[in-house]
Amino acid sequence: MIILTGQAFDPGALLSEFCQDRTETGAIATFTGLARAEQGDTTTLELEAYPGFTEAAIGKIADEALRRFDLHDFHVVHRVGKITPGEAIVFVATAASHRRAAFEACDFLMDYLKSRAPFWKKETGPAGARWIEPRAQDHADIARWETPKP
Amino acid sequence: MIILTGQAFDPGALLSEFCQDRTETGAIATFTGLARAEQGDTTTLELEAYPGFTEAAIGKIADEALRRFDLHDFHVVHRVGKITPGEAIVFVATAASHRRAAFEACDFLMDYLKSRAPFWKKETGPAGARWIEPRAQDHADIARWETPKP
Amino acid sequence: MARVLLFGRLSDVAGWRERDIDSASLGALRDLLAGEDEGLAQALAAPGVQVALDQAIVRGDATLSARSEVAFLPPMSGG
Amino acid sequence: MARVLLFGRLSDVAGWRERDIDSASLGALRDLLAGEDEGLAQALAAPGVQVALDQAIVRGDATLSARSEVAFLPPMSGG
Repeated sequence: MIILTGQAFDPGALLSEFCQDRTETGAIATFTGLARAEQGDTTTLELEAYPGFTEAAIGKIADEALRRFDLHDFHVVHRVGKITPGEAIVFVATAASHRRAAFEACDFLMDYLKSRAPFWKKETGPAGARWIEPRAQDHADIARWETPKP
Repeated sequence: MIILTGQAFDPGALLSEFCQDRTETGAIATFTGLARAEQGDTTTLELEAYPGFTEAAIGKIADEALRRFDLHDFHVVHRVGKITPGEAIVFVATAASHRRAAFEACDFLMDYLKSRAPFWKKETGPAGARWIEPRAQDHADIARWETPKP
Repeated sequence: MARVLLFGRLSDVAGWRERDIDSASLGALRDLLAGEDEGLAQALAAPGVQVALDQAIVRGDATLSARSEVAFLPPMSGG
Repeated sequence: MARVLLFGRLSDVAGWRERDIDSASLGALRDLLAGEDEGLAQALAAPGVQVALDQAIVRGDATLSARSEVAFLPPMSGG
Protein backbone atom coordinates (compact mmCIF):
# COMPACT_ATOMS: atom_id res chain seq x y z
CA MET A 1 0.00 0.00 0.00
CA ILE A 2 1.29 3.45 -0.94
CA ILE A 3 -0.21 6.52 0.69
CA LEU A 4 0.58 10.21 0.33
CA THR A 5 -0.85 12.32 3.12
CA GLY A 6 -1.00 15.97 4.03
CA GLN A 7 -1.64 15.10 7.68
CA ALA A 8 0.86 14.26 10.44
CA PHE A 9 0.90 10.51 11.12
CA ASP A 10 2.15 8.16 13.84
CA PRO A 11 4.66 5.59 12.52
CA GLY A 12 3.93 3.37 15.51
CA ALA A 13 0.24 3.09 14.66
CA LEU A 14 1.25 2.03 11.14
CA LEU A 15 3.63 -0.62 12.48
CA SER A 16 0.98 -1.99 14.86
CA GLU A 17 -1.39 -2.43 11.95
CA PHE A 18 1.30 -3.89 9.69
CA CYS A 19 2.15 -6.60 12.27
CA GLN A 20 -1.45 -7.85 12.54
CA ASP A 21 -2.46 -11.37 11.54
CA ARG A 22 0.89 -12.62 10.31
CA THR A 23 1.76 -16.22 11.06
CA GLU A 24 4.38 -16.91 8.35
CA THR A 25 6.16 -13.55 8.38
CA GLY A 26 9.23 -13.84 10.58
CA ALA A 27 10.70 -10.43 9.87
CA ILE A 28 9.39 -6.87 9.68
CA ALA A 29 11.77 -3.99 9.03
CA THR A 30 10.72 -0.35 9.13
CA PHE A 31 12.27 2.97 8.44
CA THR A 32 10.93 6.30 9.65
CA GLY A 33 12.37 9.55 8.36
CA LEU A 34 11.86 12.53 10.67
CA ALA A 35 12.23 16.20 9.81
CA ARG A 36 15.34 17.54 11.55
CA ALA A 37 15.63 21.00 13.07
CA GLU A 38 19.32 21.29 12.04
CA GLN A 39 19.93 23.33 15.22
CA GLY A 40 17.35 25.90 14.16
CA ASP A 41 18.54 26.21 10.55
CA THR A 42 15.35 24.58 9.28
CA THR A 43 11.99 25.74 10.54
CA THR A 44 9.77 24.21 7.87
CA LEU A 45 10.13 21.54 5.24
CA GLU A 46 7.68 21.57 2.37
CA LEU A 47 7.20 18.58 0.10
CA GLU A 48 5.35 18.66 -3.16
CA ALA A 49 4.20 15.52 -4.99
CA TYR A 50 2.38 15.00 -8.28
CA PRO A 51 -0.73 13.08 -7.18
CA GLY A 52 -1.22 9.91 -9.19
CA PHE A 53 2.15 10.18 -10.92
CA THR A 54 4.09 10.00 -7.65
CA GLU A 55 2.21 6.97 -6.29
CA ALA A 56 2.56 5.18 -9.66
CA ALA A 57 6.31 5.80 -9.73
CA ILE A 58 6.73 4.49 -6.16
CA GLY A 59 4.48 1.53 -7.05
CA LYS A 60 6.82 0.43 -9.85
CA ILE A 61 9.78 0.36 -7.47
CA ALA A 62 7.76 -1.42 -4.79
CA ASP A 63 6.80 -4.11 -7.33
CA GLU A 64 10.48 -4.54 -8.12
CA ALA A 65 11.21 -4.87 -4.37
CA LEU A 66 8.47 -7.49 -3.98
CA ARG A 67 10.05 -9.67 -6.67
CA ARG A 68 13.68 -8.99 -5.91
CA PHE A 69 13.49 -9.64 -2.15
CA ASP A 70 10.60 -12.13 -2.12
CA LEU A 71 8.59 -9.84 0.15
CA HIS A 72 5.30 -10.87 1.72
CA ASP A 73 4.11 -7.27 1.94
CA PHE A 74 5.15 -3.62 2.13
CA HIS A 75 3.69 -0.31 3.26
CA VAL A 76 4.85 3.17 2.23
CA VAL A 77 3.39 6.35 3.75
CA HIS A 78 4.80 9.71 2.67
CA ARG A 79 3.96 13.18 3.96
CA VAL A 80 3.38 16.04 1.56
CA GLY A 81 2.87 19.73 2.34
CA LYS A 82 4.41 21.60 5.26
CA ILE A 83 6.27 19.53 7.83
CA THR A 84 7.76 20.82 11.08
CA PRO A 85 10.90 19.40 12.80
CA GLY A 86 10.27 16.17 14.70
CA GLU A 87 7.39 15.12 12.45
CA ALA A 88 7.56 11.97 10.34
CA ILE A 89 8.21 12.53 6.62
CA VAL A 90 8.23 8.92 5.47
CA PHE A 91 7.46 5.46 6.82
CA VAL A 92 8.40 2.25 5.01
CA ALA A 93 7.63 -1.23 6.34
CA THR A 94 8.61 -4.53 4.72
CA ALA A 95 7.58 -8.08 5.66
CA ALA A 96 9.48 -11.24 4.72
CA SER A 97 10.22 -14.71 6.03
CA HIS A 98 13.73 -13.79 7.16
CA ARG A 99 15.41 -10.63 8.33
CA ARG A 100 17.99 -10.13 5.59
CA ALA A 101 15.28 -9.77 2.91
CA ALA A 102 13.18 -7.44 5.09
CA PHE A 103 16.17 -5.19 5.86
CA GLU A 104 17.45 -5.08 2.30
CA ALA A 105 14.04 -4.35 0.80
CA CYS A 106 13.44 -1.52 3.29
CA ASP A 107 16.89 -0.07 2.60
CA PHE A 108 16.31 -0.37 -1.18
CA LEU A 109 12.92 1.37 -1.03
CA MET A 110 14.31 4.18 1.12
CA ASP A 111 17.26 4.76 -1.21
CA TYR A 112 14.80 5.16 -4.06
CA LEU A 113 12.40 7.34 -2.09
CA LYS A 114 15.19 9.65 -0.88
CA SER A 115 16.90 10.13 -4.22
CA ARG A 116 14.61 9.54 -7.19
CA ALA A 117 10.97 9.50 -6.15
CA PRO A 118 8.89 12.32 -7.65
CA PHE A 119 8.97 14.81 -4.80
CA TRP A 120 10.15 18.39 -4.71
CA LYS A 121 11.45 19.62 -1.41
CA LYS A 122 11.74 23.16 -0.08
CA GLU A 123 13.44 24.09 3.19
CA THR A 124 12.57 27.32 4.92
CA GLY A 125 14.69 28.72 7.74
CA PRO A 126 16.08 32.00 9.07
CA ALA A 127 18.16 32.30 5.86
CA GLY A 128 15.08 32.05 3.62
CA ALA A 129 13.65 29.29 1.45
CA ARG A 130 15.50 26.99 -0.95
CA TRP A 131 14.63 24.00 -3.10
CA ILE A 132 16.68 20.91 -2.26
CA GLU A 133 18.25 18.57 -4.83
CA PRO A 134 19.47 15.05 -4.00
CA ARG A 135 22.73 14.83 -2.03
CA ALA A 136 25.77 13.08 -3.49
CA GLN A 137 25.31 10.45 -0.75
CA ASP A 138 21.81 9.68 -2.07
CA HIS A 139 23.21 9.00 -5.53
CA ALA A 140 25.92 6.79 -4.04
CA ASP A 141 23.34 4.91 -1.95
CA ILE A 142 21.10 4.09 -4.88
CA ALA A 143 24.04 3.09 -7.08
CA ARG A 144 24.59 0.13 -4.69
CA TRP A 145 21.49 -1.57 -6.13
CA GLU A 146 22.34 -1.22 -9.79
CA THR A 147 23.78 -4.13 -11.70
CA PRO A 148 27.21 -3.15 -13.01
CA LYS A 149 27.29 -3.05 -16.80
CA PRO A 150 29.62 -5.64 -18.33
CA MET B 1 17.11 0.68 26.95
CA ILE B 2 17.11 -3.12 27.09
CA ILE B 3 14.03 -4.94 28.35
CA LEU B 4 13.26 -8.65 28.72
CA THR B 5 9.57 -9.36 29.14
CA GLY B 6 7.40 -12.40 29.69
CA GLN B 7 4.36 -10.53 28.32
CA ALA B 8 3.21 -10.06 24.73
CA PHE B 9 4.03 -6.55 23.49
CA ASP B 10 3.03 -4.27 20.61
CA PRO B 11 6.01 -3.19 18.48
CA GLY B 12 4.00 -0.23 17.19
CA ALA B 13 3.50 1.19 20.68
CA LEU B 14 7.27 0.96 21.21
CA LEU B 15 7.96 2.76 17.93
CA SER B 16 5.47 5.54 18.77
CA GLU B 17 7.27 6.13 22.05
CA PHE B 18 10.72 5.93 20.44
CA CYS B 19 9.82 8.65 17.90
CA GLN B 20 8.74 11.16 20.56
CA ASP B 21 10.55 14.47 21.07
CA ARG B 22 13.28 14.07 18.50
CA THR B 23 14.31 17.16 16.58
CA GLU B 24 17.82 16.17 15.43
CA THR B 25 17.18 12.49 14.67
CA GLY B 26 16.52 12.14 10.96
CA ALA B 27 16.41 8.35 10.82
CA ILE B 28 14.77 5.59 12.85
CA ALA B 29 15.12 1.97 11.79
CA THR B 30 13.30 -0.88 13.49
CA PHE B 31 13.24 -4.62 13.25
CA THR B 32 10.47 -6.82 14.62
CA GLY B 33 10.90 -10.58 14.73
CA LEU B 34 7.64 -12.52 14.80
CA ALA B 35 7.15 -16.18 15.76
CA ARG B 36 6.30 -18.13 12.60
CA ALA B 37 3.83 -21.00 12.46
CA GLU B 38 5.95 -22.86 9.86
CA GLN B 39 2.69 -24.21 8.35
CA GLY B 40 1.72 -25.80 11.67
CA ASP B 41 5.13 -27.37 12.40
CA THR B 42 5.67 -25.01 15.32
CA THR B 43 2.96 -24.52 17.89
CA THR B 44 5.00 -22.92 20.67
CA LEU B 45 8.37 -21.26 20.95
CA GLU B 46 9.92 -21.03 24.39
CA LEU B 47 12.78 -18.69 25.14
CA GLU B 48 14.89 -18.81 28.25
CA ALA B 49 17.20 -15.98 29.34
CA TYR B 50 19.56 -15.58 32.31
CA PRO B 51 18.17 -12.46 33.98
CA GLY B 52 20.89 -9.87 34.59
CA PHE B 53 23.50 -11.78 32.58
CA THR B 54 21.46 -11.57 29.35
CA GLU B 55 20.73 -7.84 29.62
CA ALA B 56 24.39 -7.15 30.47
CA ALA B 57 25.59 -9.12 27.43
CA ILE B 58 23.17 -7.26 25.12
CA GLY B 59 24.18 -3.98 26.75
CA LYS B 60 27.85 -4.52 25.81
CA ILE B 61 26.91 -5.00 22.16
CA ALA B 62 24.54 -2.03 22.22
CA ASP B 63 27.35 0.15 23.59
CA GLU B 64 29.52 -1.02 20.71
CA ALA B 65 26.72 -0.11 18.27
CA LEU B 66 26.33 3.36 19.82
CA ARG B 67 30.01 4.09 19.23
CA ARG B 68 30.44 2.31 15.91
CA PHE B 69 27.39 3.84 14.17
CA ASP B 70 27.25 7.15 16.07
CA LEU B 71 23.72 6.37 17.25
CA HIS B 72 21.58 8.87 19.10
CA ASP B 73 19.62 6.14 20.84
CA PHE B 74 18.49 2.51 20.74
CA HIS B 75 15.78 0.32 22.23
CA VAL B 76 15.78 -3.46 22.53
CA VAL B 77 12.79 -5.43 23.80
CA HIS B 78 12.98 -9.24 23.89
CA ARG B 79 10.29 -11.74 24.85
CA VAL B 80 11.08 -14.66 27.12
CA GLY B 81 8.87 -17.60 28.07
CA LYS B 82 6.24 -19.19 25.83
CA ILE B 83 5.48 -17.41 22.55
CA THR B 84 2.77 -18.37 20.06
CA PRO B 85 2.93 -17.86 16.26
CA GLY B 86 2.26 -14.28 15.15
CA GLU B 87 3.54 -12.79 18.42
CA ALA B 88 6.58 -10.52 18.51
CA ILE B 89 9.79 -12.11 19.81
CA VAL B 90 12.11 -9.16 19.48
CA PHE B 91 11.97 -5.44 18.70
CA VAL B 92 15.02 -3.31 17.99
CA ALA B 93 14.90 0.41 17.21
CA THR B 94 17.86 2.64 16.37
CA ALA B 95 17.99 6.42 15.98
CA ALA B 96 20.66 8.33 14.06
CA SER B 97 21.12 11.49 12.01
CA HIS B 98 21.07 9.63 8.70
CA ARG B 99 19.51 6.43 7.46
CA ARG B 100 22.62 4.37 6.64
CA ALA B 101 23.77 4.45 10.29
CA ALA B 102 20.29 3.64 11.62
CA PHE B 103 19.87 0.68 9.23
CA GLU B 104 23.35 -0.72 9.80
CA ALA B 105 23.11 -0.46 13.59
CA CYS B 106 19.73 -2.20 13.60
CA ASP B 107 21.03 -4.94 11.32
CA PHE B 108 24.17 -5.33 13.49
CA LEU B 109 22.16 -5.60 16.73
CA MET B 110 19.79 -8.15 15.19
CA ASP B 111 22.65 -10.31 13.90
CA TYR B 112 24.04 -10.40 17.41
CA LEU B 113 20.68 -11.02 19.08
CA LYS B 114 19.81 -13.86 16.67
CA SER B 115 23.11 -15.69 16.88
CA ARG B 116 25.04 -14.99 20.07
CA ALA B 117 22.85 -13.36 22.66
CA PRO B 118 22.35 -15.47 25.81
CA PHE B 119 19.02 -17.06 25.01
CA TRP B 120 18.06 -20.72 24.83
CA LYS B 121 15.25 -21.56 22.48
CA LYS B 122 12.92 -24.55 22.43
CA GLU B 123 10.40 -25.24 19.69
CA THR B 124 7.40 -27.43 20.37
CA GLY B 125 5.23 -28.83 17.59
CA PRO B 126 3.40 -32.00 16.55
CA ALA B 127 6.78 -33.79 16.34
CA GLY B 128 7.68 -32.93 19.96
CA ALA B 129 10.05 -30.40 21.54
CA ARG B 130 13.61 -29.57 20.55
CA TRP B 131 16.25 -27.06 21.58
CA ILE B 132 17.42 -24.87 18.71
CA GLU B 133 21.03 -23.95 18.03
CA PRO B 134 22.09 -21.04 15.76
CA ARG B 135 21.65 -21.62 12.02
CA ALA B 136 24.65 -21.49 9.67
CA GLN B 137 23.10 -18.32 8.18
CA ASP B 138 23.24 -16.64 11.60
CA HIS B 139 26.96 -17.33 11.85
CA ALA B 140 27.48 -16.01 8.32
CA ASP B 141 25.44 -12.89 9.12
CA ILE B 142 27.44 -11.98 12.19
CA ALA B 143 30.76 -12.66 10.49
CA ARG B 144 30.01 -9.68 8.21
CA TRP B 145 30.73 -7.30 11.12
CA GLU B 146 34.03 -8.77 12.18
CA THR B 147 37.28 -7.12 11.18
CA PRO B 148 39.29 -9.60 9.11
CA LYS B 149 42.51 -10.63 10.85
CA PRO B 150 45.67 -9.55 8.99
CA MET C 1 -7.30 23.79 -23.42
CA ALA C 2 -4.54 21.60 -21.97
CA ARG C 3 -4.09 21.75 -18.23
CA VAL C 4 -0.53 22.83 -17.45
CA LEU C 5 1.12 22.04 -14.09
CA LEU C 6 4.40 23.41 -12.74
CA PHE C 7 6.24 21.70 -9.90
CA GLY C 8 8.96 22.69 -7.44
CA ARG C 9 10.97 25.80 -8.25
CA LEU C 10 9.22 26.17 -11.63
CA SER C 11 6.02 27.42 -9.99
CA ASP C 12 8.07 29.85 -7.88
CA VAL C 13 9.67 31.21 -11.06
CA ALA C 14 6.35 31.50 -12.92
CA GLY C 15 4.24 32.71 -10.03
CA TRP C 16 1.56 30.14 -10.85
CA ARG C 17 1.16 26.41 -10.31
CA GLU C 18 -1.67 25.38 -12.59
CA ARG C 19 -3.29 26.95 -15.68
CA ASP C 20 -5.47 25.97 -18.60
CA ILE C 21 -3.73 26.94 -21.83
CA ASP C 22 -4.96 26.49 -25.38
CA SER C 23 -2.21 24.83 -27.40
CA ALA C 24 -2.05 22.15 -30.11
CA SER C 25 1.36 20.69 -29.23
CA LEU C 26 4.06 20.69 -26.56
CA GLY C 27 6.30 22.72 -28.86
CA ALA C 28 3.61 25.34 -29.37
CA LEU C 29 2.98 25.41 -25.62
CA ARG C 30 6.68 26.03 -24.88
CA ASP C 31 6.74 28.86 -27.48
CA LEU C 32 3.65 30.40 -25.97
CA LEU C 33 5.07 30.26 -22.42
CA ALA C 34 8.42 31.68 -23.64
CA GLY C 35 6.60 34.56 -25.31
CA GLU C 36 5.00 35.66 -22.08
CA ASP C 37 7.76 34.81 -19.53
CA GLU C 38 11.44 34.66 -20.49
CA GLY C 39 12.46 33.57 -16.96
CA LEU C 40 10.10 30.62 -17.06
CA ALA C 41 11.30 29.65 -20.56
CA GLN C 42 14.88 29.46 -19.24
CA ALA C 43 13.79 27.49 -16.16
CA LEU C 44 11.89 24.99 -18.36
CA ALA C 45 14.96 24.52 -20.58
CA ALA C 46 17.30 23.90 -17.60
CA PRO C 47 19.10 20.52 -17.35
CA GLY C 48 17.02 17.76 -15.80
CA VAL C 49 13.60 19.32 -16.33
CA GLN C 50 11.25 16.61 -17.65
CA VAL C 51 7.79 16.80 -19.17
CA ALA C 52 4.94 14.42 -18.36
CA LEU C 53 1.97 14.20 -20.72
CA ASP C 54 -1.01 12.59 -19.04
CA GLN C 55 1.31 11.38 -16.25
CA ALA C 56 3.83 9.67 -18.58
CA ILE C 57 7.27 11.16 -19.26
CA VAL C 58 7.65 12.27 -22.89
CA ARG C 59 10.68 13.46 -24.82
CA GLY C 60 10.49 15.81 -27.80
CA ASP C 61 7.22 17.12 -29.16
CA ALA C 62 3.71 15.69 -28.79
CA THR C 63 0.20 16.60 -29.86
CA LEU C 64 -2.08 17.99 -27.16
CA SER C 65 -5.83 17.46 -26.91
CA ALA C 66 -8.37 19.49 -25.00
CA ARG C 67 -8.07 17.11 -22.05
CA SER C 68 -4.29 16.76 -21.98
CA GLU C 69 -2.45 17.24 -18.72
CA VAL C 70 1.06 18.61 -19.17
CA ALA C 71 3.38 18.67 -16.15
CA PHE C 72 6.82 20.28 -16.07
CA LEU C 73 9.00 18.46 -13.52
CA PRO C 74 12.31 19.80 -12.19
CA PRO C 75 14.89 17.24 -11.00
CA MET C 76 13.14 15.06 -8.45
CA SER C 77 14.63 15.47 -5.00
CA GLY C 78 13.17 12.46 -3.26
CA GLY C 79 11.30 12.80 0.00
CA MET D 1 25.90 -23.29 49.65
CA ALA D 2 26.44 -22.03 46.10
CA ARG D 3 23.32 -21.49 44.04
CA VAL D 4 23.55 -23.63 40.88
CA LEU D 5 21.54 -22.76 37.76
CA LEU D 6 21.04 -24.91 34.65
CA PHE D 7 19.89 -23.41 31.33
CA GLY D 8 18.40 -24.76 28.12
CA ARG D 9 18.69 -28.49 27.52
CA LEU D 10 20.82 -28.93 30.68
CA SER D 11 17.81 -28.47 32.93
CA ASP D 12 15.85 -30.97 30.79
CA VAL D 13 18.66 -33.52 31.22
CA ALA D 14 18.96 -32.95 34.97
CA GLY D 15 15.28 -32.60 35.76
CA TRP D 16 15.95 -29.47 37.80
CA ARG D 17 16.72 -25.84 37.02
CA GLU D 18 18.03 -24.37 40.24
CA ARG D 19 19.53 -25.89 43.40
CA ASP D 20 21.61 -24.86 46.40
CA ILE D 21 24.66 -27.09 46.61
CA ASP D 22 27.46 -27.03 49.20
CA SER D 23 30.76 -27.02 47.39
CA ALA D 24 34.14 -25.30 47.87
CA SER D 25 35.14 -25.04 44.21
CA LEU D 26 33.82 -25.45 40.67
CA GLY D 27 35.85 -28.64 40.28
CA ALA D 28 34.38 -30.11 43.45
CA LEU D 29 30.90 -29.10 42.28
CA ARG D 30 31.38 -30.87 38.92
CA ASP D 31 32.59 -34.03 40.73
CA LEU D 32 29.62 -33.93 43.07
CA LEU D 33 27.12 -33.53 40.17
CA ALA D 34 28.87 -36.32 38.21
CA GLY D 35 28.61 -38.62 41.21
CA GLU D 36 24.85 -38.27 41.36
CA ASP D 37 23.94 -37.95 37.63
CA GLU D 38 26.16 -39.40 34.90
CA GLY D 39 23.89 -37.99 32.13
CA LEU D 40 24.20 -34.48 33.50
CA ALA D 41 27.98 -34.85 33.85
CA GLN D 42 28.21 -35.73 30.15
CA ALA D 43 25.91 -32.84 29.18
CA LEU D 44 28.01 -30.38 31.23
CA ALA D 45 31.19 -31.61 29.51
CA ALA D 46 29.70 -31.25 25.98
CA PRO D 47 31.39 -28.83 23.54
CA GLY D 48 30.29 -25.22 23.91
CA VAL D 49 28.94 -25.47 27.46
CA GLN D 50 30.22 -22.47 29.43
CA VAL D 51 30.23 -21.68 33.14
CA ALA D 52 29.35 -18.32 34.65
CA LEU D 53 30.40 -17.53 38.21
CA ASP D 54 28.47 -14.57 39.61
CA GLN D 55 27.37 -13.73 36.05
CA ALA D 56 30.87 -13.66 34.56
CA ILE D 57 32.16 -16.44 32.29
CA VAL D 58 35.01 -18.41 33.91
CA ARG D 59 37.34 -21.02 32.47
CA GLY D 60 38.97 -23.75 34.58
CA ASP D 61 38.48 -24.01 38.33
CA ALA D 62 37.41 -21.33 40.79
CA THR D 63 36.75 -21.09 44.51
CA LEU D 64 33.10 -20.87 45.56
CA SER D 65 31.75 -18.94 48.50
CA ALA D 66 28.45 -19.39 50.31
CA ARG D 67 26.87 -16.70 48.12
CA SER D 68 28.31 -17.79 44.75
CA GLU D 69 25.97 -18.16 41.80
CA VAL D 70 27.13 -20.81 39.32
CA ALA D 71 25.34 -21.04 35.97
CA PHE D 72 25.92 -23.75 33.36
CA LEU D 73 25.19 -22.34 29.90
CA PRO D 74 24.75 -24.50 26.78
CA PRO D 75 25.62 -22.88 23.40
CA MET D 76 23.58 -19.67 23.19
CA SER D 77 21.02 -19.81 20.44
CA GLY D 78 20.09 -16.18 20.19
CA GLY D 79 16.50 -15.05 20.35
